Amino acid sequence: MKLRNLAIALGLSAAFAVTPASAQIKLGVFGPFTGDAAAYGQSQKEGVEIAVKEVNAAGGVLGKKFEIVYADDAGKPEQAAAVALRLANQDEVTVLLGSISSGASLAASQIAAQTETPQIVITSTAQRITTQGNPWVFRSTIPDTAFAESLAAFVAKKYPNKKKYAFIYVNDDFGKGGFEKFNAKAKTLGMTLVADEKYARGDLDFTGQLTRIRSSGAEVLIEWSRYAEQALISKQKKQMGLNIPLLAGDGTPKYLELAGDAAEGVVYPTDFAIPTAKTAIGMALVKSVKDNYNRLADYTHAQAYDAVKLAAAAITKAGSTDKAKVRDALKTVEINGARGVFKFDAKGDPTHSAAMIVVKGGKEADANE
Amino acid sequence: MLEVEDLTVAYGEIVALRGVSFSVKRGEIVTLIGGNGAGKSTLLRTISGMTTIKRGSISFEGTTTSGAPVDRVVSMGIAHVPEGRRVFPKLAVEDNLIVGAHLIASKAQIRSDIEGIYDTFPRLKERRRQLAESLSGGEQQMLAIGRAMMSRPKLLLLDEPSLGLAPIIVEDVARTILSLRKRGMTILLVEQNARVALAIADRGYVIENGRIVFSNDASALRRDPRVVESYLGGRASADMGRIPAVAS
Amino acid sequence: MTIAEMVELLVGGLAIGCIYSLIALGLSIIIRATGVLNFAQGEVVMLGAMFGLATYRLVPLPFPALFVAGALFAGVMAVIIELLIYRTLRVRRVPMVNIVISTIAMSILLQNGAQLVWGSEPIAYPRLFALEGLQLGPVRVAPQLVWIVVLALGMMLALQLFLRFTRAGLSVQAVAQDPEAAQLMGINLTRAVASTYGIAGILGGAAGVLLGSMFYASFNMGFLPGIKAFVAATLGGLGSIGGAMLGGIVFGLIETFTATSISTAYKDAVGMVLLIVILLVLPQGFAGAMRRGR
Amino acid sequence: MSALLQISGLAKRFGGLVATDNISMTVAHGQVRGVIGPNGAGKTTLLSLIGGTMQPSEGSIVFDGLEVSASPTHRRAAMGIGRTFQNIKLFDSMSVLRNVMVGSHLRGRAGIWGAMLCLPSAAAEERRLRDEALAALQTVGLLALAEVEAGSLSYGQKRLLEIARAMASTPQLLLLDEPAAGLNPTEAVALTQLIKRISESGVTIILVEHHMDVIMSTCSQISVLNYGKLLAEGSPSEVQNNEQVVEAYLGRPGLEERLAAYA
Amino acid sequence: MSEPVARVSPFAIAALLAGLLALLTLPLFLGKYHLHIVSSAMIFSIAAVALQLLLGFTGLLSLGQAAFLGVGAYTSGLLATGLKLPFELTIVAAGLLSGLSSLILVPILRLKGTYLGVATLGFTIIVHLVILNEEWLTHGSLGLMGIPRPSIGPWLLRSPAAAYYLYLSILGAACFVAYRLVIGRFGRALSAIMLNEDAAQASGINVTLYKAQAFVVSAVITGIAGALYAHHTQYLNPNDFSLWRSIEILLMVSVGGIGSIGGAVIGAFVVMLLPEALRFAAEYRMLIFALLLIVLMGLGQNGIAGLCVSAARAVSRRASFDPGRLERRELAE
Repeated sequence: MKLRNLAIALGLSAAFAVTPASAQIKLGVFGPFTGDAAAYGQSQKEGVEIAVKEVNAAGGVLGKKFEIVYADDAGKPEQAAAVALRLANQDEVTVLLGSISSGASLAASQIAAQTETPQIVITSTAQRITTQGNPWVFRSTIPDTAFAESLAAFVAKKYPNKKKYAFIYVNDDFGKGGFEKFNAKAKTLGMTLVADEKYARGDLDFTGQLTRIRSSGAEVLIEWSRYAEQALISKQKKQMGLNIPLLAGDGTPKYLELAGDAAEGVVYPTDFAIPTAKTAIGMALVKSVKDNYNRLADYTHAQAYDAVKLAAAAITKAGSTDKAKVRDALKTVEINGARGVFKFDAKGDPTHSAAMIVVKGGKEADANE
Repeated sequence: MLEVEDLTVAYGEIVALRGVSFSVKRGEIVTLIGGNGAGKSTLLRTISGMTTIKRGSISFEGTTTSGAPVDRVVSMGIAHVPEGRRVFPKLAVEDNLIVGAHLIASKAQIRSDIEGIYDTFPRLKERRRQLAESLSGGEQQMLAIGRAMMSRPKLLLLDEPSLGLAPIIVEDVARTILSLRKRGMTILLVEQNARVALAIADRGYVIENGRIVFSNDASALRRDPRVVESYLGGRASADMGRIPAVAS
Repeated sequence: MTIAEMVELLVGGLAIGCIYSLIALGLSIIIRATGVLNFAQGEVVMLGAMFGLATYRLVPLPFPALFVAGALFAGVMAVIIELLIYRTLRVRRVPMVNIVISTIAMSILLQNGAQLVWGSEPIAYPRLFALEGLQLGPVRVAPQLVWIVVLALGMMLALQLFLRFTRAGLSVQAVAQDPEAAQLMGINLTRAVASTYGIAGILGGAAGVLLGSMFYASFNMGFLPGIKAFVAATLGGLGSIGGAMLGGIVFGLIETFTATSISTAYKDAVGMVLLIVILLVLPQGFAGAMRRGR
Repeated sequence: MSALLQISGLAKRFGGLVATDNISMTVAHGQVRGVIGPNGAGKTTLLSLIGGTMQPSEGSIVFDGLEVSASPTHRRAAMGIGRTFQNIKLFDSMSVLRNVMVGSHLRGRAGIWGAMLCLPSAAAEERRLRDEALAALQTVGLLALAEVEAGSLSYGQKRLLEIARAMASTPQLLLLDEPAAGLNPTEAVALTQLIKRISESGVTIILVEHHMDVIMSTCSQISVLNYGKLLAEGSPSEVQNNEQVVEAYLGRPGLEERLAAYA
Repeated sequence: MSEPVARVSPFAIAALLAGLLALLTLPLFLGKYHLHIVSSAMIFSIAAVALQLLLGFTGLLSLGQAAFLGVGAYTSGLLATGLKLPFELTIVAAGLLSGLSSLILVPILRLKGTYLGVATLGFTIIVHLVILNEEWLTHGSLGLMGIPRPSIGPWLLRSPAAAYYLYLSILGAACFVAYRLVIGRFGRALSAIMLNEDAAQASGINVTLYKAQAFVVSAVITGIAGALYAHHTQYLNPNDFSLWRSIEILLMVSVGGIGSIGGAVIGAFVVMLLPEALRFAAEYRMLIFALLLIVLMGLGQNGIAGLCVSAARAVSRRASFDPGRLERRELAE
């Protein structure tokens, strides 16, 4: 019975997982298509699809079409490692694209190194992903360092007299990264941290933290969360009558929707947003997302889109699907992406910087205008 | 009133009743006596629709009840006082009675029935606001019977009403059963305490290993040597518990 | 901490606690009636929130009406699930543990189903209350919190009145205490158990609308509150109505005050340590203590 | 005869409820002590206090010269107190033999290491325990059913098995809680004889029972409890003729005649 | 006459041999990816066997297994990355530390049923938060990277197949220990506690001691499984050891069949591999998984093991065996 179950299980997965060898170039796209972070996974899928369609419509790469192999990691590191292994080994993809959360991306990066497959991380901002000394890993998003430094610089410029800041962040790699990087930069700008509060993912009630922040005498509140929690923090802050400026580490159109008028005036850095998408490619992507999926484009769309374009450019440059050659090509390739001219630095991070968004009249606007 | 015909019941592979047939006439007290595991309780549970029948039929006042769900059986006028009393421990005495009247629609009728029960069992009236679990064993038995009466039954099934009660309380319960009969209730009584059962019943059936082995008038059964030997502890005339039955 | 802050936190903790209480009550009455620990109760909460939202999109009703609509819808869903799944299993006389495991499966099923239907992004609730808090002297209280406390307490009171003073309520209690004896009173067990799930669903759905209006609605919003309510129900004494209410409120207050005065990082851990300590002293929760005290 | 068990001033209260109140009792070596009384008189509570499943609110229990009222149940079992339960507590899904072997737990030594390391001493001990258990089953007449699941036994057999299990630990004092409840008269006779045999082998017995035939034919001394208090104590004939006992518990003779008159 | 539990039916022997043969030859047929997930399933089988010891043979509902898994995994991972200790040492340390941490919980073992479940669930949440927040020790939410693959002595278990055989032999050892513990005097005492605590005490069984022993053994085995997990995935994240993991291990045991060691292994394989096998169904896969779970539970058997036993019984009845005998051979439920 045990044997039979196993045979059925394996048989099934083999039947559906192994695709016949084809004249196509495979991209392994993995991310949280189910589970808590599935909203990001959805954007990732859409961004990839738009880019692949464009590449294939333009005749493909090296005369071959791109084929996407999706794999769901549910946002879990352990599953990300497993699916990365499957994509690299079983499906023999040329490039791995994923994942969303830093834990998943990190776990998968071990597999990327083991199987010697180039990996382009989509939205994971943890600095460590590119500083682990893993030559196979590249990243489409700018790292938390860049976001945090941009935001700190913005605060210093906008509120030169408000030196006391409080920080609230989600207690995971994302929030932690933002917290540390921001502090490092803020220190050099002469700002002092008067309260730091963290919370666990999935928390809904932040009044405890906000109460402590209120009594700390902070003049500015910096917040580093995903958009859902960010919306709640914005709302609860307003409810409590805590009227200090709020600057956040993340933001999407969805944030505005959830926070309603509590989002008014909030500033956040972004890798890509509609009002700051000033390149032709960026504007075209916004339109494609709207036309195809009836949604507002967010940074995950852009990061996934650019990642596909980078892979295409690198394979073209390498002239083959040899994974080592593709990796070497990725190091030097330069494209015009949704976020402008895109190339990797020595670590494998993008070289462009973050844009700043302010919420004005219930809409995203360029904060530097 | 109640006709049971060739009844066979099995739990999985264990046969609990084999071809049992008997009847109860209006106004009678009929008792089923037999040892533990003889199938007495199963028989009552089957009549009230709690177990499924393998073969045979049950009819009540000419209508077939076999296969009907429990609530239908109750609505036809059969009330079952289960073994071990099973009052609702966390409900007040009066609330137990109200639940007993689940199928009665009229509130006024329920009210007057409750008063009727209190007349029969003044102890229950005294304790109407107490939780049922705080009653003594005898009081709980009274409550269980009273609760069953609330559905205005025509036939009362009593399962081991004397179980675990002290001898003097057993006597009280026996008197209660007799007084119910005086008021026209028909009663099917399952008892292990054959002495009490045969003292108050009109007729009796002896059940062993899921079969009815013999039956007769209660007074005749009291003298039947087979009954005396197995169920009355050897001396038919002996009073309960007074004299050691086994002289070894 | 100032007195004003204390009061504010108290109201916040009370609001969260009331929501836990509602969910815990649902868990408790199901345990009482069927012995089943319903892991899918959190997902019923989610359904309530989603249905409340759907109703608002159809007809923008005022909040109390929305509350009722979400609660009723969730109740209906809970009854359907009970009749379709759990009852089928019960009729087949499967072991109790199988039913409990199938509620875990149901939780997975409802979460993933909701994700397919409503997507994976959180959905904002309409703004039904003024966002600015009411200023009462030095104390600032969000009107929403007041609504939540009032509606939740009202719901609990209604449940108590129903269980104690209506015949249907007494029947539900009877089934919980002794299903077999209740059946012998002519109570239809199938209907009684279904209505128990219905009541639990209404309570859960109500909690869902409250949670949704306080935060937002999303496919996985029920899981954590469900687990916390489960802990609260245990703290109160499994199967006890009063215990569940008390347990939920105590748990909500512990959570809020821990976050403010001890540690935000270990907010849940402090609650759990307290839980373990309380269970060591009172192995049957608060209800066990009350029973012993009597 | 010296006292094996000496109870003095024993009380147990649950909240405001008094289950047993100031009970004192001396049970001599080899005695069969009957305990009777109406339901709720505190008989089972008394057995639980002696057996250790409940701790007394007041008073002392001296067993074999040692104060045991604070010792846990398993320690008292090790000292030689065995018991059966009013509402039969068997290990239903175990075989009859395995049930008895649990009873002989105290007669073995093999622990977690013996089990994990497959020590030969553990295997030998296991064989010895099995043989002893089989012998115990033979005594109560259940040998033929050794491999049957305990849950599928008849009521009477379950009662016997419970006694066999309690005897497997070779107790000095055996507490029997209503062993005849639910037995038919024939089975009750067999039980009476079994109790006598056990008593003859030198085991002291405390017997809680409603079945008067069993009580009267086995006990040398009887204690009558009522409302948690000791109402009377004495030989069977003394107790039967005690007016208070008749009033509170036994009931007056002529039941059938009275009922017939009432009807 | 022999102890009933010690006798095994020819069906069970045949199934066992077939299963063993399959497990031994599996690496010959599987690719790297499949070997990876089968290895994961094997590691979780060890954890499931450990829970089975508690749930199926002692009647203790523990939702604290994720915590022990986490303690084991982090102990092993930190010793291997920080102190560069060899695998043999880290895995022993993982078992020991996990066992030690379980000693803290011994006082709560007197709780019954769901109350124990909730208290141990609390422990899982506490340990998860400690792993998450004590960054100086565990690297917190960033996770622990670069854990070496398992290696024994001078022989590095470089190939996934070699590691697979290592996991297989540890699974075998865990099953053997569990089997030895549930038969004989020790196991009888555990079953007695599970079936009726009062009667067990009255028979002289020190309930607290036996429960504690079973609990610690289970924690040690789970800790070892955690260590294997750390070396197998080479990356640890606090969220690997959240409450859901405990529920997952509980699912494994109940799917496999409560009270059967083999069932725990089968259950772990099903719960780990079925969602993998259902990947073709994309976002519907967990939906299908849940439906299959409900159907399995609706069959009314004690998990897959129960299903196999009924099937074997049906076959043997047809082959005119005495069905009663088979029934008696089953391990206590």
